[in-house]
Amino acid sequence: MTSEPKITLLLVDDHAMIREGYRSLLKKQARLEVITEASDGAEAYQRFKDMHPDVVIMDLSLPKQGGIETITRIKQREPLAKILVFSMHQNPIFALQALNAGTLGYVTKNSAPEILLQAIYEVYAGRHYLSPDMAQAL
Amino acid sequence: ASSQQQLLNERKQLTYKLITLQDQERRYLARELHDELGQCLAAINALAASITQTAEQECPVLVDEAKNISRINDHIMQTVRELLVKLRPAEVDELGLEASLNSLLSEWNTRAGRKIHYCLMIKGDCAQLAEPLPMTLFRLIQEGITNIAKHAHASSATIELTINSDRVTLTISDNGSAELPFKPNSGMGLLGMRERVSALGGQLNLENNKSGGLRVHITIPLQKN
Amino acid sequence: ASSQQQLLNERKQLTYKLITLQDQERRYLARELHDELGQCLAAINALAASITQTAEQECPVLVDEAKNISRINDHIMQTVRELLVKLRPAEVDELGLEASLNSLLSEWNTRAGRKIHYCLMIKGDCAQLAEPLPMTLFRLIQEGITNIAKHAHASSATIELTINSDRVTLTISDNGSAELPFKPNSGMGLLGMRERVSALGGQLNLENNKSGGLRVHITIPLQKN
Ligand SMILES: Nc1ncnc2c1ncn2[C@@H]1O[C@H](COP(=O)(O)OP(=O)(O)OP(=O)(O)O)[C@@H](O)[C@H]1O
Ligand SMILES: Nc1ncnc2c1ncn2[C@@H]1O[C@H](COP(=O)(O)OP(=O)(O)OP(=O)(O)O)[C@@H](O)[C@H]1O
Ligand SMILES: [K+]
Ligand SMILES: [Mg+2]
Ligand SMILES: [Mg+2]
Ligand SMILES: [Mg+2]
Repeated sequence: MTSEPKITLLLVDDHAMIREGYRSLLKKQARLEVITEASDGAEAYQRFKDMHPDVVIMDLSLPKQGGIETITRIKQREPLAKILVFSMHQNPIFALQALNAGTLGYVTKNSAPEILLQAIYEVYAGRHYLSPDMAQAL
Repeated sequence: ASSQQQLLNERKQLTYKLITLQDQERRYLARELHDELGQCLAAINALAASITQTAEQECPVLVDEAKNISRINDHIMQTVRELLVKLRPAEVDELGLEASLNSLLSEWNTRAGRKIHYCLMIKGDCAQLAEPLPMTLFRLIQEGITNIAKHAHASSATIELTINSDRVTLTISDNGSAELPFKPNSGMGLLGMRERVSALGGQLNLENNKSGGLRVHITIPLQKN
Repeated sequence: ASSQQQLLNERKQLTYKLITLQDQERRYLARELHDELGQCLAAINALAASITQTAEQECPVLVDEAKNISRINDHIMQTVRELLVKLRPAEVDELGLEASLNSLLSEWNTRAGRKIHYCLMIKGDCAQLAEPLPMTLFRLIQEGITNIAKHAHASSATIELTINSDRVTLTISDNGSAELPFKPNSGMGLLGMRERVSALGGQLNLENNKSGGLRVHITIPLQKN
C-alpha cells in the first residue's frame, strides 16, 4: 500500500479560490499529489507537456482557450491522457461535449468533495466516471 | 392621427427596450450567481471537507462544526441552482440556441406528469444567427410551449424552426383545441411574443390547424450584410 | 382611429404588465438572496470563526483552512450585497417607502465624488399608501435622481413628496440646466416614468424652474374606498 506510487495531478482552474480550496483537500490524500496547476487553457497545455501528470483535473470555463478546446489539444498530443472535467456546468450538453472530446470523467462543482476524490481514482484506473447529478441528467 | 401613430411608435420602442433590459438584467444576475457565487461555494465545499478529514484524526471536537459548514453550503448551492433555473435563458449565450432548445425540450418531455410530447425540428444553421435573434427565438418557443401545456389539452406538439438566408420561420403547432380568435388581453404571453417579433420587423399569425389545435406561425426577416 | 386607440390601450397594458412582472421577479430574487442566502452565510461565518478559535489552541494546522472559509464567505456576502443593491426596490416592501427613500438619498449624498446635495421632503403619511404606489414612487424618484446625476450639472436637488387624501404629488427639481423640450426617445428613463404614472391614471409634466434646471412634476390620484 505505502509502496504504491502517487497519482500525480494537474489542477486547472481560473479561480484561485477553487485551486486553493481543492489543493488543501487533495494534499491530504495519501495517494494524491498535485504536482502543477494552471489558470488558463494555454498554460494547462504547457504544464501537461512539461510535467506529464497522471490525471488532469480540468475546469471548462477558462479564459483565452476554453476547456473543451484544451482537452482536444491535449488528447491530440497524448491520446491516452486521463482527463477529468470539474465544472460549474450542470447541463448534460457540457458533459456530452467533454466526453466527445475524450475526457473520462465529469464532476460538477456542486458535488460533494468525496465525489471528486472517487472520480480521480476511477479516471486514473482508466474508467469512466460521472458525478451522480450528471449521471442522472444524462 | 399622425401624432397617435407617433405615440404608437414610441410605445413600441419602449416595450422593446423594457424587454431587452430585462433580458440583460437576467443575464447579468445569472452570470454573477453562476460564476461568482458558484465558484466560491465550491471552494468552501473543498475546505470544509478538508477540515473534516484532518479533524477526524487530529481534533475530533471540530468534526461536527466542519460538517455543519458542508451542510449549509449544500443548501446554498441548492438555492442558487433554483434561482438559475428561473433566470434560464442566460444559457442561450453559453450553449448556443440549438443546444439550449434541445435541453429545454428534453426537460419538458421528461418532466414528471407531462403527457404532451414535444418535437423539435431545426432546418438550417442556428449558429449563424446573431443576437437578439437567438434569445428572441428561445423566448418565443418557451412561451409557446408553456401555453400549450397550460391551455391546449394536447397530446403532442411540433416546433419547426427554419433558417434561410433571408429569413427565419418558426411554427409552433399542437393537436389540442383552440377557439380563435382569443379574447383580447387575456394574458400577456401572446402579446409579448408579438412584441418581440414585430420589434424585429417580423410577423406573427395565429390559426387553427387541421386537428383543431393552435398553429403559431412566425416569420422574421434577416438583414443581409 | 378607434382601432388605433385600442392598439394604444393594449400597448399601455402590455408595458405596465412588463414593468410589474419585472418588479415581481426582482422582489422574488432579492428575497431569496437576502433571506435564504443571507442566513446561511451568517451561519457559515459563525462556524468558521468557531473552528478557527478551537484550532488555534488545539489543532493549529487547521487555522489557515478555517480562515480561508471566512475569507471566501466574506466575498460571497459582498457579492450578494451588490446584487441586492441592483435589485434594490425590494427593500420598499420591507422597510416601507419612507425609510427606503431616506436610505436611498443618504446613499447618494455620501457617495464618494458626488457633488450634488439631495434633499427629501415628505408631507403626509407614506404608510397609508398601498402597492403599487410605494414601489412606483420609489422607482420614479430613483430615475429622477439618476438623471440629475447624469445630465443636470446641478449642485443641489429637491424631492418633494406630498400625500393628500385624494392624490399624491411628487416634484423632483434641480438647479442645473435643462434644454426643454428633450429630444424624443433619447433615453428610456423618462418614458418609463411617464408609463408608470399614466398606468395609475396620473400626469407627468416637465418644465424649467427659475434656476434653469429641470422640474419634474407628477400627480397621481388616490382611489377612495
Ligand atoms: N396553444 C394554445 N391552445 C389553446 N389556447 C391557447 C393556446 N395558447 C394560448 N391560448 C389562449 O390564448 C390566451 C392568451 O395566451 P397568453 O399566453 O397571451 O396568456 P396566458 O397564457 O393566459 O397568460 P400568461 O402567458 O400571461 O401567463 C390563453 O389564455 C388561452 O386562452
Ligand atoms: N435633470 C435633468 N437635467 C437635464 N437634462 C435631463 C435631466 N433629466 C433628463 N434629461 C435629458 O433628457 C434625456 C432623456 O432622459 P431619460 O432618462 O429618458 O434617458 P437617459 O437618462 O439619457 O437614459 P436612460 O434613463 O435610459 O439610462 C436625457 O438624455 C437628458 O438629455
Ligand atoms: K498528498
Ligand atoms: Mg472557470
Ligand atoms: Mg401564456
Ligand atoms: Mg435616465
